[in-house]
Amino acid sequence: MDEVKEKKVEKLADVTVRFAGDSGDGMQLTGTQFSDTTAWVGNDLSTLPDYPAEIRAPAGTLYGVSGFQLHFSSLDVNTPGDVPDVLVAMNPAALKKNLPELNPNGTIIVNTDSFDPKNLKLARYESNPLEDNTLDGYHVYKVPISSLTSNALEGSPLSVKEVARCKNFFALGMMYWLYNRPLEKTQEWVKKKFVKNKDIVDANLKALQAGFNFGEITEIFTTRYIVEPAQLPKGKYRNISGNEALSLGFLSASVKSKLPLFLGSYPITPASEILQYLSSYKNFGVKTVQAEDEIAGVSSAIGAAFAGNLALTTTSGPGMALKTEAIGLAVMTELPIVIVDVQRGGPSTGLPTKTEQADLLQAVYGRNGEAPVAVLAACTPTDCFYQAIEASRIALKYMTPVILLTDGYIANGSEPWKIPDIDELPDISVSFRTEIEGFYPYLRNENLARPWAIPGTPGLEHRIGGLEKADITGNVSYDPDNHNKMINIRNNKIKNIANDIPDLKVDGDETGDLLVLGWGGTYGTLKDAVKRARAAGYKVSQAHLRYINPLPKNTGDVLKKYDKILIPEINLGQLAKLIKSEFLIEVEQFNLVRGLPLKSKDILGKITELLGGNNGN
Amino acid sequence: MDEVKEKKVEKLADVTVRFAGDSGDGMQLTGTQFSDTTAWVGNDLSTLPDYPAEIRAPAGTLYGVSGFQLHFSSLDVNTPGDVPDVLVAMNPAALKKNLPELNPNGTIIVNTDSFDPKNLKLARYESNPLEDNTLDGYHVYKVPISSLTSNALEGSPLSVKEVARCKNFFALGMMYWLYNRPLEKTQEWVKKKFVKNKDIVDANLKALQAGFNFGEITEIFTTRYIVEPAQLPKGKYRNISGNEALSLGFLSASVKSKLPLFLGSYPITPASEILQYLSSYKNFGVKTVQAEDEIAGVSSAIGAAFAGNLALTTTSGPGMALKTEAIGLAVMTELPIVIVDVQRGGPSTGLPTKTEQADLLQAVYGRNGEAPVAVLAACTPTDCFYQAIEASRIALKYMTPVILLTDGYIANGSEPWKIPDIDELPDISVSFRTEIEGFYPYLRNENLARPWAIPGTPGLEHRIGGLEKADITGNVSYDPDNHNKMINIRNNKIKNIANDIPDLKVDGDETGDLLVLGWGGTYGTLKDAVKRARAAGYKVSQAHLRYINPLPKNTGDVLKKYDKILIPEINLGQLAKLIKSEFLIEVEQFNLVRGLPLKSKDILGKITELLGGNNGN
Amino acid sequence: MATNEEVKEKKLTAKDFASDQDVRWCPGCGDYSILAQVQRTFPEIINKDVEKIVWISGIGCSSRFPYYMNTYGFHGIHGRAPAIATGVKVANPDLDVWVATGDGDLLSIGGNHFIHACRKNIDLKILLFNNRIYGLTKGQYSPTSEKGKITKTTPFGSIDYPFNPVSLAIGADATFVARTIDRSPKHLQEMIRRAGEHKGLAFIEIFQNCNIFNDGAFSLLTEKDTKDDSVLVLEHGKPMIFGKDSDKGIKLDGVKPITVDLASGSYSKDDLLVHDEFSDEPILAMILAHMTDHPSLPTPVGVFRQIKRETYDGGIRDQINLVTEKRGKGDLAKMLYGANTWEVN
Amino acid sequence: MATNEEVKEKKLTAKDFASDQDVRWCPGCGDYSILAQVQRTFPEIINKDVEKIVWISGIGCSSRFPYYMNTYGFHGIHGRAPAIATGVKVANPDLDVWVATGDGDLLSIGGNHFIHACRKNIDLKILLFNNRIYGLTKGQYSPTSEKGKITKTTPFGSIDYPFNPVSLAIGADATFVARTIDRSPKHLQEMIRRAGEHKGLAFIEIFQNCNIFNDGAFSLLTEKDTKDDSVLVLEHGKPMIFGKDSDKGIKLDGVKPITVDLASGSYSKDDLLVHDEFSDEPILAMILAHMTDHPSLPTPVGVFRQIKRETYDGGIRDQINLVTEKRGKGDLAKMLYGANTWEVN
Ligand SMILES: Cc1ncc(C[n+]2csc(CCOP(=O)(O)OP(=O)(O)O)c2C)c(N)n1
Ligand SMILES: Cc1ncc(C[n+]2csc(CCOP(=O)(O)OP(=O)(O)O)c2C)c(N)n1
Ligand code: SF4
Ligand code: SF4
Ligand SMILES: [Mg+2]
Ligand SMILES: [Mg+2]
Repeated sequence: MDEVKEKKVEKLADVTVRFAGDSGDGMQLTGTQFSDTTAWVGNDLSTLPDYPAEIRAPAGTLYGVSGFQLHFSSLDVNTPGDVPDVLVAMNPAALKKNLPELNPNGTIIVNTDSFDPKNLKLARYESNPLEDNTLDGYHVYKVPISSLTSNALEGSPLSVKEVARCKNFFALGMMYWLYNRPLEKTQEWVKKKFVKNKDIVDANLKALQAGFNFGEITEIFTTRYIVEPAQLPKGKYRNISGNEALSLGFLSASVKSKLPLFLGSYPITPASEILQYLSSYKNFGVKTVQAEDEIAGVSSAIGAAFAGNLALTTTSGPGMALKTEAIGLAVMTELPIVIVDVQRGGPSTGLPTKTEQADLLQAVYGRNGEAPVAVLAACTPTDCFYQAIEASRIALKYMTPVILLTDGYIANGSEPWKIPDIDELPDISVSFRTEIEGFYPYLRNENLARPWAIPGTPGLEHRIGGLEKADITGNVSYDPDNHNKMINIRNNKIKNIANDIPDLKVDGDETGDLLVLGWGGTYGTLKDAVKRARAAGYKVSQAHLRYINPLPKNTGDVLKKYDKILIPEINLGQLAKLIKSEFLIEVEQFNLVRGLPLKSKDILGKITELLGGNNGN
Repeated sequence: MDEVKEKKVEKLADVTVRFAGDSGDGMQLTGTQFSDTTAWVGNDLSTLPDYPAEIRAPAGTLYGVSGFQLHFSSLDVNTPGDVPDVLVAMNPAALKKNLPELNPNGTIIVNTDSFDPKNLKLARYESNPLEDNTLDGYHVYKVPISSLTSNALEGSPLSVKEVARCKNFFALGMMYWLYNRPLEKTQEWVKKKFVKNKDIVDANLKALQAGFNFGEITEIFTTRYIVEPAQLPKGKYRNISGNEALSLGFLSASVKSKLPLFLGSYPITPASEILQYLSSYKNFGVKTVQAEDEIAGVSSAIGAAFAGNLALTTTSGPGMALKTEAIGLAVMTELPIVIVDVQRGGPSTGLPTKTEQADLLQAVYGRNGEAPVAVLAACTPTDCFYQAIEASRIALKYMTPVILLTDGYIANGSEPWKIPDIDELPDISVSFRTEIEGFYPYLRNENLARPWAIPGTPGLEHRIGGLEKADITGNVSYDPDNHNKMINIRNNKIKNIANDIPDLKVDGDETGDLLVLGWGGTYGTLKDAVKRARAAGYKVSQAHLRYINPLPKNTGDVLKKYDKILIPEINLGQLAKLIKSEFLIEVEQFNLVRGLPLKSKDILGKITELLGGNNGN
Repeated sequence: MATNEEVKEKKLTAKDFASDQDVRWCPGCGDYSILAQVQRTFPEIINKDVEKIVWISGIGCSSRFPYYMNTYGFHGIHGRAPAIATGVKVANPDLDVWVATGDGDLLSIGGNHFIHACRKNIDLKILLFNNRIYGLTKGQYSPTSEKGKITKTTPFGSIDYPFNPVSLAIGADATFVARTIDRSPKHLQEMIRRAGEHKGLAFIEIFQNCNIFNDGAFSLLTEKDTKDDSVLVLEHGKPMIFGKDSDKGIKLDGVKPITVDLASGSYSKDDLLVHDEFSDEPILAMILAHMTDHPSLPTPVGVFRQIKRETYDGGIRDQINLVTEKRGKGDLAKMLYGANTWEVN
Repeated sequence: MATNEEVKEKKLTAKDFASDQDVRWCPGCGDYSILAQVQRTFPEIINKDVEKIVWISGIGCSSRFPYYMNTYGFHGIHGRAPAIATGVKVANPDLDVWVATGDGDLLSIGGNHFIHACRKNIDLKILLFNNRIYGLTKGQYSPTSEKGKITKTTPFGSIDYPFNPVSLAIGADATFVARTIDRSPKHLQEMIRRAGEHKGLAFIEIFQNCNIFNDGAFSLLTEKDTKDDSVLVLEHGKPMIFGKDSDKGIKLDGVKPITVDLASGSYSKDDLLVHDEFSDEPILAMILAHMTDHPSLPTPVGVFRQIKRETYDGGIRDQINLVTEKRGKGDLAKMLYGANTWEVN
C-alpha cells in the first residue's frame, strides 16, 4: 500500500455528486449512506433523491433510471446543487439520462461492465459512448465495477445474482475513498440491517472494502479529495429527511401538548413515509389508522379530534382533493386537525414521484362555501419538524383545521439537523373544558376559539355537526343573520392568527431594487441565488413565507420597500395570485414546472435579467 | 252577487306576495300555481321559494315554516322583490317568521282558525298578535280559512284531515279573486295531477272556487286589484325555473350536438331536480345514472365522454368538493364533460336549502396541481338554458371539462321565458376522429383541442389516463420539459377560450362614477338597484359576468372606465379576489351571506353610500 | 346548574336521553319509534356513564338522530359516519360509539366505510334506518329500493337490483348482524340491547317507514292481518316457526329454505331448521339473509349472526401496550437524538 | 398506414393485443402472466371487433395493464375504475368493457364502486390482481393482507381481518364470481374465457405474486410439492376431489365443509359435495368462499357462481327503447313549448 502516499490530495469546498443506476441497483441506498457518512464527518449537505414511478422497471431501460444527488460542502449548503460535478453511472441508461445535466467539465465514473450491446440498445445508444466522442471534455473513470465486485466476493455462498447486487457497495466504497470518508457508519448500518443474513452482511462489507481498496490501488485515480467539515453552529446533529422530521415534529407536538397523537391516513407517494414512521412510534401511544381511503383518513382524524386527540391526516395532491369536503366539516365543527399535503406533480395522477408547488390554491380555496383554514408551508427538510409543531399549536389554540404544505423534494431530501433541546420546544398544552357552569359549545374565548369539551366529560354532553350553528349555543340554525355572523366569525378567527405568528423576515437589506419572495421548498434555491446576486452587487433581498393564510402582518410593508418583487414558484404563479389580490401590486414571476426543484442559476438569471446591469458596478 | 260591482278596482303596477305556512300546508304548490297563472295572464314575474331543510317539521313550529315569494308586475321584473307587499300567513309561526320582512304598510291575510293557544305557543307568541298591537299599521284581513274550507267541502267523502289539506286552494282562490286572475289554469292542473282520485279533484276545485267566491261576497275586501300584462317581446312564453331550464338546455345541447346525453349524478339539494327532469326525458335517448356517490357520478361521466356521449354531472357544494379529484382526471385526459354546481349555503352541509355564491373559488382553483377548467355562471333562471348549451359547446369544442355555476335561488326561482326557436340555437355538432392516417391522441387542432377518437373506431385504439402525457403521442411521459410544456398548453387552451366568448356588456353608460360588477344569480337584484340609482341621477352602470374563467377579453378595459368598481356577492368576496389579482385594481365590496338573494335596496344603499351626494342633483 | 358529580348521580330514565332539541321528523315517521326505543332501552343497557356515549351520524332524515339524544353527538357528512366513528373509538376505546344512518347514507355513498368497518370489526353499533328511499332529499330511489320502483329519479321504474344489507354485512364478515322493524317496539328494544352487549361491530337493519315518500314499504310485515304470516322471528336454539297460529315452519331442502305446513301433520317441529346465532360459519346466516329473495318465504328478523373476534380498536390499544411494555415508554429526547448523530463543537 | 378496413380484416393473434409500450413491471412479477394469458385468450374469445374492447383501470402496478393492451384503454384514478367503466358501458353497451385492478384499488379505496357494480350487475369484467399488498406505493398492507402481517405501515403486524373478496362479491350479489392463480396459465385462460362469455358483471380474483413486496404469498398454492394438496379446482357437476393423487375430497358436515380421505375407503366419490356453479342460491358459493377461513381445507379456484340477471346497461337501453316506443321519439320543439305556454303579441 505504498502507492497511497503518492496520490495527490486536493481540497475542495463544495461537491455535487449524482449516483445513477437501475431502480434495482440500490442507488437510493447508496446515496443515503453517502449522505449519512458525509453528514457525520461534519459537512453541510443537501440531497435530492429522484426515482421513477415504476418500482423496478425492467433493467437497463431509460425510464427505469433511479438517481440520488448530493451536494456537500465545507461551507453553507442550501440546495442539492444545480448541476452535478460528479456522476456515478451504473449503466448506459444512467449515463444517457444524466449526462445532459452534468457540469460541462465534470467527472464521470462508469461501470464499464454494463456497457454491453444489450444495455446500450436499451439506453438507445447507437454506439458505445465510452468509445466514441460522446464523453469528450469530461473526466471519465472507467471501472469494471461488476466484475471487480464478483472478484472480491469469490467464494461467497451467495448466488451470482445476489453477488451482482453488491456492486453498489463497491461503488460506495470507491467514492468513500475518493472523498476521504470513513467506512464505519455504513459498516454498522449493514450489520444491523441484514442481521438476519450473515452472508449478505459479509458480502456487502467485503464489496464496500474492496471498492475502498480499489481507490487506493488503482492507477486511474490520481487524486483524492478532501472536503473539510462545515462551520455549523455547535450542537448535536443528525442527517434527516423532511418526512422523518415532520413525523418527529408531530411526535414532539404530541408530547408537548400532552395529547395522544392520532393519524388517519391512506398511503400515497410521497407522503406514505409519514404514516410509516408514525406507525413505528407505538410506544409513544401513537395511534395510526391506515384507512380505506383518504376520506376515511380525514374523517377518522375529525372523530379523533372530537374525542380529544391531537389528530392528523397526511396525503398528497389527489388525496388532498378527496379530503376537501371533510375539511369543510372540520371548519364548521371547529375541531383541531392538521392536514399535511406533501405536494407532487399534478394535475391528476401527474408525476407521482416528482415535486411541485401547485396545490397552494387548492389548500387556500379548495372547499365548498366560505371555509377558511390556516395554511402553513415548510421550507426545508428540517423546517418540517418545526412547522409540524407550529401547525399543531395553531390547530389546538384556535380550534381549527390547519393545512401544512410540504413537497416531494423536501420530503425526500435530507440535510443535517441540529437537534433541538426538548425544553426549548414550545409548550402547546391545552385544557379541555370540564366546567359545566356557563358551558356553551360555541361560546368563544379571546382567540375566537370555542371550548373543547370531549366525550367522556360528565355534564357537557352536546351535539355538533355540519349544519350551520347558532352563535354561542351551537344549535342548528337556519337564521339568515346568524349565518352571516358565523361566516364572518370563522373568517376573522383565521385572520386573527396573523397576530400570533412571526413577522416576515427579510434576508438582506430592508429596501432595495428587488425582493425575491418565495414559499415552501424553494427556500434553499432562492437563498443561493440571492446570495450570489448580492455578491455580484445587486440590491436584492429575500423573504420566504412559512405562513400563507393568514399572511404575516408585515407582509405588505415588506413588499412596499422594493422596486420590484420576484416570485419564483414551481407552478404557474399561485402565490403570485394571492399576493396580487391581497396587495394589488405588480409582481414578476418565474415559473418552471418540471417536477424538479428550481435551479439557483435560473433564478440568478432571472434576477440579472430583471435588474439588467443594475448591480452597482 | 250584486255587491261585486260595488267593490273598488285599483290598478297596480307591481306587487310582491309571500305565501307562508307549515311545510305540510302546500305553500310551494300554492305559490307555483299563482306564478303559473300570473305568467299566463301576461305579467312579468320572478319567484323565490324558501323552504326548510326538514321535510315536514312538526306542524306549527317556527322552523317548519315554508314560504314562497312572488313578484309580478306590468313592468319589467328583475327580482322576487326585496320586501313583500302582501303576506298570506296560514298560521302564527308563518306570521311570526315573516312579519319582520313585510313592507311596513303592507297587507296581511291570516288564517284566523290556526291562531289557537297551541299554535301561538309553538310560534312563541306570548299573546295573540291578532288581538294585541303587533299588527298595527298593517292592513290585516282576518279570514277563517280552515273553517270556510271545511264548510265549503261539507259532504265531501274525504276525511277531516284531507279536507283540512285543501285550505291552500281556498287561499289561492281568494288571492285569484283579489288580483283578478282566472281559475282556469289551476283547475286544469288539479284535474291532471289528481287524475287517479276524483274526490280530491272535486274537493280542491271546490275549495278553489269557494275562496274565489269568498272574495266576491265578503265585506272585508273592499278593493280588487288589477295588474296589467307586461310589455314583453313578442313570442311564445312559458314560466320556467332554473333547474328545468337547465335540463332543457342540456337536452337541446344533446340534440344540437347530435350526441346522446349522459348524466351521472347523485341526489343533493338543490340540484336533484336536474337528475329528476333528465330521468324523464328517456325518449330523447337520455341516459341517467343515479350513482352511488358524487365521485361515481363524475367518474361515470368521464367514462361516457370517453365513449363519445355528451356527458354531464350535477351537484351542489359538498358534492362538488368530492368531485375535484376526478375533474383533474378529465383535465389530464382532456375529455369534454360539464359539471353543474347548484350552489347552496356552506361551508360543509351548511344551509342545504338556501342560496349562496361561495363555491366560485373552489370551481376555479379547487383541484390538485395546475388543473385549469372553463368556469361559466348562469345569471337568471332562463339563462340556465342558454348557459347549459354554452357550457356544452365549450366542452365539446375544446375537449375540456367545464364547470357551470348556478345557485339555489335561480334553480328554484322561476320567470317567464320566451321560448326560443330551435333553429336559432347554435349548431354545436362535433365530428369524432375516424381517420387513421396521422392520428395522435394528443396532436392538437387550432383550438389546442385534441382529437376525440371514441372506442369502437377501428384502427384508433389508444390509451389515456391521469399520468402526465407526452405532447402529441399522449404516451406516459416523465420528461421534465414535456411536463412544463403540457402544463402551459393546458393553461393556454383554457385562456384561449376568451377569443370565443362574447365581450362583457355594459348596461348603462360606458364610463361613469361606478360600475357594479356581478356574476351569477345576483343579476336581477343588481340590475334593479342600478336602474334605481340611475333614475336617481347617479352615474352608475352594470356589468355582469357569465364567463369567469377565462374572463371576457375586454373585462380590464371595461373596468378601467369607471372611477369605482363595486362587486356585490353572496360570499366574502370571491369574484373580488379574482378581479383584484387579475387587474390589480381596488374594488369596493358588498358581501352579505344570509342564504338569501341580495336585496336591491341594500345595493342601492351601498351605491349611494359610495357616491355620496354625487348623483348630479 | 348541576355540578359534574350531581349529573353523574341521578338515576337514568328514558327522558334523560332526550335532548332539549325539538324533534323535527315528519309526523308519523318511523324514526320516532326508533328514537323512543333507544331512549327506553338505554337506561337499562348502558353499563357506561352517560357521558361515555357518543352518537355519530351522516346526512339524511335518520342522521338527525344524534340531535335528539342527550349524549355526545356528531352529525357528520354524508356517508362518513362509520369513518368518523372509527376515529372516535380508536382515540378513546372507553367510549360507547353508536352510529345512526340511513340506507342512502350507509349503503350508497357510505358503502365502503361500512364494509371496512365490518371487516375490521371496529367496536361500533350501527343502526341502519332502512326506509328504502332517500327521505331528506325528497324521494329518490335508494340502493335498497326494490327493482322497478317508481320514484322521482326513476319515473319509469328503477332497473337495478337492491342490496340485501344483511347479506352484504355477512359477506363483509360482520361479527353481529341483526334485523328488526320500527313498528315492533319490543323486538327493536331487544335488538338494541343485544347490539349494545356485543363486543365488536354490531349492525342492525331496521325496517323504517317513511310515510311521506315511501309509505307502507313494510306494511306486509307490520299490518295486523299479514305480519304473522310474513315475519319469522329468529330465536337462538329454537326451530323456525311462524304464522298466525304458529303453524308454519322453515325446513332446509339442501341449502334452500322452504316453508312447510305444521298443521298438515306431514312435518313436525323436529324437521325444522333450528336457529344458531353463534355458528362459526356464516352459512346459516346467509341462508336466512337470502330468504327475502323468495316472496313465498317469511322475512326473518332477529340476530342472524354473532361471533367473537378481536376488535380493531382493542387491537390497536393492545399493540400499543405490548410495544410499550417491550420497548419501554417512548422517550422523546432519545427519539430525537436517535441513531447516527454527531457533535459539532 | 393501414386503413380502417385493413385493420379490421387481419386475423388476430396474441401479439395483436400487445401495444407498442414497454411493459414496466418488475422482472418476475405475476402481472406478466396475467397479461400474457389475456393476450393469448382474447383472439379466441373476443366475439367483438378489437376496436370494441376497452380496458379500464385505477391506480397501482396492476392498473398499468391497459397501457400494454392494444385496445382502447383508460388508466383512471385510484379506485374509480368500476365507476368510469360504468359510464363507458352505459354510454355504449356495444363495447366490451374490462377492468384491471388491484386489491388496494378495488377493495380499499374502490370498495363501494365494486359492490355497487356487483349489485347493479353492470356488464363489466373485473380482473382483480390480488397480491395482498400495495405494490406501487412500495409495500403497505392491503385489505386482503393476512392479519398479523408485517409491512411498512404495520411494523408490529396488522391487526385487522382481511376481506374475503369472493365472499364480499357474493354478499353483494355478483352474478359471476371466480378465482384463479397467476401461475396457473391454463386455468387463468379458462376463467378469462368464462368471464368474457358471461352477460353481466364478472368478477375474477386472481392470486398474483408481487415478488418485490410480498414474495411467496401464494407459494403454497403454486409450488409443485404443495399445490395439489392445497388447491381445489371447482368444476361444475363434478364432485370436489383434490390432492396429489386425487385422494381427497370435500364433504359437507351440516353446512360445514370437511376434508375426507378417499384412500381410506371410508368415503367414496358419492359422499362428496358436487359443484353447482349455477345454483340460484348463493349458499354453496358462500360455503366454498369461506373454506379459506380454515387452514385445513384446500383453497377453491374456478367459478364459484354464475347466474342470469338483467344487466344494468341493458336495462337502461331497454327502458329507453320502451319509453321511446310508447311516447314516440322525443321532439325538442314540443318539449320546449311544453305545457302552459302563452303568446305575447
Ligand atoms: C356529499 C353529499 N351528497 C349528497 C347529499 C344529499 N343528501 C342528503 S341526505 C341524502 C340521502 C338520504 O337518504 P338516507 O340515508 O336513506 O336517509 P333518510 O333521509 O331516508 O333517512 C342525500 C343524497 C349530501 N348532503 N352530501
Ligand atoms: C387518491 C389516491 N390515493 C392514493 C394513491 C396512491 N396509490 C397508488 S396505487 C396504491 C395502491 C396500490 O395497491 P393495489 O391496488 O393493490 O395495486 P398493486 O400495485 O398492488 O398492483 C395507492 C395507495 C393514489 N394514486 N391516489
Ligand atoms: S321524509 Fe320520510 S324519513 Fe324523512 S322525516 Fe319524513 S317520514 Fe321520516
Ligand atoms: S412492485 Fe410487485 S406488483 Fe408491482 S410490478 Fe413489482 S412485483 Fe409486480
Ligand atoms: Mg332512507
Ligand atoms: Mg396489490
